[in-house]
Amino acid sequence: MNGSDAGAKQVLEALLFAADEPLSARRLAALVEEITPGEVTDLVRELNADYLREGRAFHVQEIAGGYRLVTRSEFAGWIAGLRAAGGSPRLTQAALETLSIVAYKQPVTRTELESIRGVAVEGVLKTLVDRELVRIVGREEGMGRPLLYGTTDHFLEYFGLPSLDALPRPDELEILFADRERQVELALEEPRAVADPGDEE
Amino acid sequence: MNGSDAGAKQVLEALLFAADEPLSARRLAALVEEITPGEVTDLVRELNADYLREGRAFHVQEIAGGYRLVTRSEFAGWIAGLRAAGGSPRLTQAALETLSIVAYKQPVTRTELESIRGVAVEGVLKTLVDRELVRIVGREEGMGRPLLYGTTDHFLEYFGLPSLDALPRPDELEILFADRERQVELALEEPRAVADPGDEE
Amino acid sequence: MADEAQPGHSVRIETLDFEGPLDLLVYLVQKNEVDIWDIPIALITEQFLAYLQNMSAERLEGAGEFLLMAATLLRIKSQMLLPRPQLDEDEELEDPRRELVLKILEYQQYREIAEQLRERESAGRLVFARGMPEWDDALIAEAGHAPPEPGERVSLGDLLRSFTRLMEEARRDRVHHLEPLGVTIEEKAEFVRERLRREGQTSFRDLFVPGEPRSHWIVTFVALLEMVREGEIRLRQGERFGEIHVYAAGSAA
Repeated sequence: MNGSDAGAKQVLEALLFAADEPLSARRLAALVEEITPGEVTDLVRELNADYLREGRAFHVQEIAGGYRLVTRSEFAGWIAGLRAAGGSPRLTQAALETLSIVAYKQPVTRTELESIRGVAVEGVLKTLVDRELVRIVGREEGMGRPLLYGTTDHFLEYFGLPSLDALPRPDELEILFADRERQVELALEEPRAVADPGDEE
Repeated sequence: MNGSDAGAKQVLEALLFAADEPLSARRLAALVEEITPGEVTDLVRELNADYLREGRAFHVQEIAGGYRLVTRSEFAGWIAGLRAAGGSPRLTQAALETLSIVAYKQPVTRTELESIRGVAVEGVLKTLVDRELVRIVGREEGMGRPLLYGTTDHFLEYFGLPSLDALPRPDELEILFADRERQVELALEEPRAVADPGDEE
Repeated sequence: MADEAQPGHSVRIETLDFEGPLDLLVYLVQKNEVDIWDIPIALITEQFLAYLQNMSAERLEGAGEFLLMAATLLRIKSQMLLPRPQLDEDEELEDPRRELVLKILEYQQYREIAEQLRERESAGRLVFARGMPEWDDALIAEAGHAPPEPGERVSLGDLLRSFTRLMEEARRDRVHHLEPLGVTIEEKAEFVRERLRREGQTSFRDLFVPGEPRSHWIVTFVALLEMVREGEIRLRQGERFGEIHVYAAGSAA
């Protein structure tokens, strides 16, 4: 590594340290200047190797399409003492179930959510929008043009996911579906017409 | 340095990293447990020596009231870039309220905005126009021909909306954001399905 | 309604809380260790109804969904009892339980995902990102850059909430000046009783007098909920979101 590389790595570290949201490799590359997103990824890897070797209490986490610095989980107990007020409350079972459906079926309408869960979801949906885990992504074509909902970047952050592709899959059930009822799998993946925002103006 | 010291130093680092205010040696000692404020001061000195040797982009700063982790001043330029270019967007409460009325009532005059908010909005309106969230869309017919305001394309980007059309209608807003009393009212308009199982037996 | 649990196959479930009728069905299927593709519908229906009978009054709010499912179960049960028609060789008989089973499976799948999200939520609570390092502003200013504008970070949710609140304030002001409440739940209950005495039955919608203040509608609605809970009236609906009819509990519907 030459001196100029070391400089870029330091700038990268300073940016990650000062940011209050995950930063994508592309954005970091633009901010550091004269390095590529690929080089950012390499430098982040080097940083994490440094932190591990030096026994730092934090590391770079890949999350929501970007990178951010977080403490290692073994220090949670001490930090909890520091932040006595506690963060946001845990989500309820109803909220988690609704969120799971939004995550997999997005864009999805309230009616679809209610038909799968078998209960009204308006209160839960309000909580999820309030907590910025779910957002309005458009309207469905056709009758009544109901609002369509999808997940946010904060959803990925909240659950520590690098991207939507990293969502957990319920393996056992998938096998069950594949064996017995292929139709259900198809119904789960049915594509949807989304209003093209370009047309509306 | 023995193993137990290394542990305390790491905990100290985790606490300084996660804190959003300076922490005094006394408070840090209480949080780490089983070390004295004097030992905290020693460990902080060790941490700073580590950071210097390893070329970290940050260090522990001692200010009135305690210690905090900050980036080294030579990185201030890059961090300013982080804040400026697409950093977290910020709006005051007054701007937000005015913007929400413009969004729903557009095209709207300044007088209408003031009658809804009950305060002068001239300054706020100027900020919103400066930030390209609101623009002048024309003049009203009739007396005085006052200017009419509406939202911009940047407004849509800012709030992640595919189009103006995706802004929830007032009836949909009630579902998402009404308080409890209003939800009872809504239930009136869209009665829940209630069936009587007794009949079918 | 009997307070005692149903005898026979009944499982003691009255102390548990369920997210909805599907949640309850998943529980019953697992508890009884039955094959999801060959659900003993009579047994499950019986246990489902037993749960409904023990459901506390406070949960009446969500009871509609449970009642709807109970009706579905009873319909499937009666279809299962029908003699099977003769079929041509290439025709297949649709199992009356099939649609329900697919619904249960789909719901179960999302519940499984919810559980995994719960684990991730817990793991996420163990790591801490850095808070907004406001002290960097001085450094940034030193480096010749303007510090960022102060204020709240806003989202679409903030914008929508802001508008809703403003509109509610405007509405509340009007209500307070022009419309004192002036009606009690008991008065509205008597109004419903009177209507039923006169006409035998009535449509739900007709009980809300057009032009009446919204606040009166709320009182009517609460009165109806009370009357359903007391077993004084029954509500019936032909189809989902269809017209709801109100009957006196004693009348032949």
